[in-house]
Amino acid sequence: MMAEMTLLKAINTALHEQMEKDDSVVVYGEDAGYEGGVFRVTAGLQKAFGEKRVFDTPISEAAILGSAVGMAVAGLRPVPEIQFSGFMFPGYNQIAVHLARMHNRSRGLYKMPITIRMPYGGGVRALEHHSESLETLFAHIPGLKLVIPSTPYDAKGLMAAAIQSDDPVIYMEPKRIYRAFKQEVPEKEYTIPLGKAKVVQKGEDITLVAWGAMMHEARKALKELDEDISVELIDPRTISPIDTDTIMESVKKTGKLLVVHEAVKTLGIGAEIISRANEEAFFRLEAPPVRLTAPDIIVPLPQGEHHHMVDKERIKQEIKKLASFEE
Amino acid sequence: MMAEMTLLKAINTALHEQMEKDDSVVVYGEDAGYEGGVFRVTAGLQKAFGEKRVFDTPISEAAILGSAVGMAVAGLRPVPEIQFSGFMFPGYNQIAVHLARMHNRSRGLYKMPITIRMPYGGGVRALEHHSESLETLFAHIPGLKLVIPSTPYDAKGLMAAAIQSDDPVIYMEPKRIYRAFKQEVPEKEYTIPLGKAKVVQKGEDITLVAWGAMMHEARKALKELDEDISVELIDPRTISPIDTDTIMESVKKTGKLLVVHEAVKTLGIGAEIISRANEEAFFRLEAPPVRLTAPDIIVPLPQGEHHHMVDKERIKQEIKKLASFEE
Amino acid sequence: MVLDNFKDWKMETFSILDKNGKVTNKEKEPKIDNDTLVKMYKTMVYTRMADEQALKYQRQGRMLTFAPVKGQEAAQVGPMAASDKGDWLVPAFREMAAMLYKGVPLQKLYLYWYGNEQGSHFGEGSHILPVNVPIGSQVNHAAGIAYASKLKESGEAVIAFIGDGGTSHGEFHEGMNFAGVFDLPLVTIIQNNHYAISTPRSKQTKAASLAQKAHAYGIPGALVDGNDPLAMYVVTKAALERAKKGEGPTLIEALTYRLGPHTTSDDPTIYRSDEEVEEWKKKDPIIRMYKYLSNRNLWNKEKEETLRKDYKKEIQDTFKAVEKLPAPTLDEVFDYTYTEMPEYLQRQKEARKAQAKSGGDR
Amino acid sequence: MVLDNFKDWKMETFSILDKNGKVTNKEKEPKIDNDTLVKMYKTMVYTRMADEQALKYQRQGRMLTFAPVKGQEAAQVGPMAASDKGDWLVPAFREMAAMLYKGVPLQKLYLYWYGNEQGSHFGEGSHILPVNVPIGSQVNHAAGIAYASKLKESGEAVIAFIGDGGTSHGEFHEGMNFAGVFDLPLVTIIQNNHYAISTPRSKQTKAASLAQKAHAYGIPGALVDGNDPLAMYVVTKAALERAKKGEGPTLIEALTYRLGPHTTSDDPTIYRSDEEVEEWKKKDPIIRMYKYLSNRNLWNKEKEETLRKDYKKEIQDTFKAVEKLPAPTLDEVFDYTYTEMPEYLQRQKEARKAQAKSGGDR
Ligand SMILES: Cc1ncc(C[n+]2csc(CCOP(=O)(O)OP(=O)(O)O)c2C)c(N)n1
Ligand SMILES: Cc1ncc(C[n+]2csc(CCOP(=O)(O)OP(=O)(O)O)c2C)c(N)n1
Ligand SMILES: [Mg+2]
Ligand SMILES: [Mg+2]
Repeated sequence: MMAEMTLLKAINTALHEQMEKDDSVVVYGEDAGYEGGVFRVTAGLQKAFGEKRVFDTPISEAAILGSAVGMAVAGLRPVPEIQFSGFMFPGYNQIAVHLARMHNRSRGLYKMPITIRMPYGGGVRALEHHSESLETLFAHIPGLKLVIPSTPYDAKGLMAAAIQSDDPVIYMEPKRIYRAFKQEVPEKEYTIPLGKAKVVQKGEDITLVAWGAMMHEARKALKELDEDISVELIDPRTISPIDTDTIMESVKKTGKLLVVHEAVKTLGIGAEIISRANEEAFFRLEAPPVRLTAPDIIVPLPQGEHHHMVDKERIKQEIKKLASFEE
Repeated sequence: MMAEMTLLKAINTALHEQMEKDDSVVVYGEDAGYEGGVFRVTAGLQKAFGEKRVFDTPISEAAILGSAVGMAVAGLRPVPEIQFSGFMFPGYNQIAVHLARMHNRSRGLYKMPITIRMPYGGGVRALEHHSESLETLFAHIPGLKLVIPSTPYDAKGLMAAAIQSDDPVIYMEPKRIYRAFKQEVPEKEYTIPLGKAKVVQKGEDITLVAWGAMMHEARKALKELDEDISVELIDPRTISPIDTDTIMESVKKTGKLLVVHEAVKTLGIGAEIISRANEEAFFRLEAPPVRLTAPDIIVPLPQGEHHHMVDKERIKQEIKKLASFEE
Repeated sequence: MVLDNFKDWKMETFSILDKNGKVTNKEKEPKIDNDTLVKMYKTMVYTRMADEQALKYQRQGRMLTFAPVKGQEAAQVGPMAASDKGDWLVPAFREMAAMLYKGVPLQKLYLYWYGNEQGSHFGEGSHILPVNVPIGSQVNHAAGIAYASKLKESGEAVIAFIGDGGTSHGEFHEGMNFAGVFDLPLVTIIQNNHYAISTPRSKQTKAASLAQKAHAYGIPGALVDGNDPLAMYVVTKAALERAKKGEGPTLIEALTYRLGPHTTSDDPTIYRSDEEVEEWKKKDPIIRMYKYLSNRNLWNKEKEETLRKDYKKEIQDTFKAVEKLPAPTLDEVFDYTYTEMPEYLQRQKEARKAQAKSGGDR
Repeated sequence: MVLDNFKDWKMETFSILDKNGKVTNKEKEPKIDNDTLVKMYKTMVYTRMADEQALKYQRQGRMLTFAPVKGQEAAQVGPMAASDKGDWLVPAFREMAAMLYKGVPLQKLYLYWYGNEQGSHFGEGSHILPVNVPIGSQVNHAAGIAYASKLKESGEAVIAFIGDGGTSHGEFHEGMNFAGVFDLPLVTIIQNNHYAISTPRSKQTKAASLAQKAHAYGIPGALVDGNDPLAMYVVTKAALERAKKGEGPTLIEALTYRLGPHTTSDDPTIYRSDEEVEEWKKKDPIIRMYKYLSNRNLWNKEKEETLRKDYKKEIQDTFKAVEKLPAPTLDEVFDYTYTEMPEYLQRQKEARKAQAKSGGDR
């Protein structure tokens, strides 16, 4: 049985299913309980599972994430919400020094089956600190996993896998496409393995890697592309550990790599993908790999945000440039 | 007039000079006042400049860095200390959301002439959280500058420039070489411009980029290298914004790039340098650029730390491999 | 048992005016000159009108998300009236009344919420920080300014605002404690408007009052009727005096209520009842101040009508002017990243200029 | 003036034994069975000896940096004796006595400070978290465990330790507030040993006591003589009872003193006087407990001599065993990064194995 749903609904459904299935799953955060979150991602959960398993917290990101460490130690599977990724900073101490490390430092005694949810990304004309793309700050930390879905189908299966994972997972939600489109999604539970990329579209000339809302832009770009350029489109889905094999296989075939992301350029995920391409496919590269990203500036307020954004026009342009690249 | 001094003494001297020169410079942090810091980097300052300009704070990294924002707004030049870089996390919110942004978000009204000092790096058989190399977490944030000295001479001149800079500067101190060696340093004040790399040694075959304690290891490696390999050794000194021009000029000449750092591999500074080499010198590269770094694991406790470290043996090995590289 | 001694702290609420603007606490009634009293009232009205008008524009799709202040005007205007020109204002994000009283032009405030950073440039010497979204972090900025003031012996105090929800944050704790240790000239005003988005005050902390959190820092705390502009004035004045005498910070809890939504994206009917809102409407600070001024013959219906007519036009003109201002240019969003643009960023800017126009570009 | 009401909170220090082990507070003297009393004492002695011995080894270059506990044994053993087996211990980094009492083998503790992560694996069901270096962060872990306990109705309470310096941290604030809101079964013990490295308690906060910080969370706070094991027992017991009845957390300030250096890297003569240290030596908790037990005929000189002889050997044997243990292998430092090793990390491990031996490798 399939049901049509948005990405937001898919996450909500996954939370329902996992809470249903496993009593140790708890969901909480600022406004995540009674109201069901400012985006309503956790809507209906408190009603279904009670105030003890689904609850509102004080405004305290360190407590939200630090208590998750304690809950995990004591056998729960916490799924805390950070209201916007830009507000994770006060809880970053707990992420970097504890969540990521407890399993290693206790030599396996304490697992950290924690899934931290956070909406991220720009393009929604939001207030300050509501549009950041902070993948790097998680992908750089050993011991964490980082997941970003770009479709309802993936969102549901990745959330199930994240919650079931015994490792801490940061689950970043591209809020810009929360309700942008619907997709048929299986009604029954399924998981998508963490660490496996998806080849969204086969192609021969260029390897295009994108995720989250940028995957959506990339698809639009490809749809509109008049030129006869065959693009292989890859969605890593898990950003850390990233599925280098799938990407490199493609790069070896196409010889051209374009990475698109919302985050700023310097030390964005693109830098890592390109460095790995250098390490694993250097002599198959036919053109300098390209990063199409936000510039290294602070996310502007909405009136200037377009200067910071990547969109389908810019993607089309880079594809064309790369396709016609000659030394 | 020159004086022989360690890197630690050079920083201490620079702080003295800058406080002497400019009344608006204040120095503070946990144990940074009366005791002069756990490493004694700020020793003698409270005596010289009084308890108001040099003081101990409660254990509150957010207050230490957040108050710096306020002090800067009100016309001071704060030089706060974070006791070890591993303890910057609770203050990272202030760094990322305020220090880096206030100038931009106030459209130039409020400058942030703040220099955050923090000892960093491993190899000193220290406790947990006392050995991290967190360059990426600063270099990824637009609006910050990041400086790492590797010699007493540079340490003094860079500190002067950092304190005089109207932008926020993270000044990471390689504690492993605080007292490792001495160097002749001019007694009078001088500055080394931020954003300018130094070619430590000219060479033709390989470009080796390293900083902090790794520069010291690299020098040792080159000294011991028997083979006839001509290595151009570059110390960026400023990690953000990094002086790509100097590095790329060298890479274009040598065709081979080796980046050495203490931080973990994934999304370490090496990833960015290699990506820029791809963007600016792709067809001059004769071998895949190499990252010699810590593996993507959590810094082990001292008994296992050597598994995480890069040292001269490993550097020599990579130089030889790269020198003899053939497709 | 040994722990029985530690009953929860009971605090009384300080007030001067009742909800009909009658003085119930004659002895404490402050001697404020008439011009200031009228300025306080006018700012409250101006804020209320500008706020409501912005909500209308937002509903028309002409304004972006913003955080309405309706109902909290007295909690902001009282303290600002008690402060001196040189004192600093460190807002959270709902302090339109305080910012207007302190001299920020409405155009700046509209411009900020309209999505343009120029709205945060208040000019040299304004002694006001921009709107601060990351909860609690402004308290540490305020402590830092207060430190500078103490060091330079400038005689300037700092007034910082924070919400009830904000008091749960570690940044609040560290900033207040820091200010306490150094006896800094800081007055922190908690606007307890009873909600943090959908989360009621009761779920924010088990403490009976937020004012009692002052005890953690060894400083005075006061619980005040936040819809009473005179009470807010009096308590802030006392706190500022302490501050300037070098006696250290004070924590003031202003009991008030947000009559509107949290932001324009919020639907408060999900989490609170109409009855509750109606109860608080009866305690509207503007009504209270109007009656107090009328009783003292400082204000009347005619003045009110003229004022509102003038303000209406002024506010509409301001917004229309904001709509006509150019959006930030590509140069603008790059050029303030650093005080001097580094080479590589210059190149990124040029590259961006050379790129295809995106959908967002105009 | 309106703020004059808010005088600082005065708390009395709770104690039972004076510094000569005499009961001064008969009415509160707990009824602890003899075995437990002796176990408390023995653990204090064992800790003292293991701690002093470790310092010797460190000075000989055989031990790495560690944080001596000398002088604080009662503040830790009292609470642990008051707790049940199922209760959780969440230490900071100076809780050797608490950890030993709770059953961690000395070998583990030595191994940890010797620089091997195996020293933090206490075994399933031990209900103890590893040493926690990042100040304050453990309070949030403790709150989380307490939340799980409440949710599962397991009846387990949590005892968390923190230092005087730690109370300034935002993490402390958030954790205590969180625990308060949900009435969690948490007892937080502040070991006020009067210093945070070189920084004296007086510079940490302006609050007259740290116990009064409880007010910020609407929970009870108690100020206790931390060198009095019976007083610590009694107050913790009361707090644990509250916790288990669902009445929420308690904050206990134990007044004690670190007789040794902050860590072996620290030179305390820089920041404190010999006289001060000598004064505190007179209040040594071990002397006090010894006298109390002797007065009750539970202990004597002969027992003491045998005990110390046995312990000496045991401790030396333990350390020698630790010295002989293999250092963590390359596999070990990689294999626990995740519960299952990702492909790329496996490859990094192989690559590392293939690399030249470095100076540090053996
Ligand atoms: C650190 C941080 N976490 C979360 C948020 C999201 N957020 C914005 S406003 C708000 C509630 C604030 O409540 P309160 O402090 O009572 O102020 P009020 O909105 O009532 O004025 C939250 C949680 C934020 N801005 N910053
Ligand atoms: C977040 C953080 N900041 C700084 C440090 C460095 N540091 C280690 S111990 C210490 C002092 C702790 O004092 P206190 O809390 O009183 O505990 P005590 O050492 O007296 O047991 C400091 C500042 C740290 N470990 N964590
Ligand atoms: Mg509120
Ligand atoms: Mg202490």
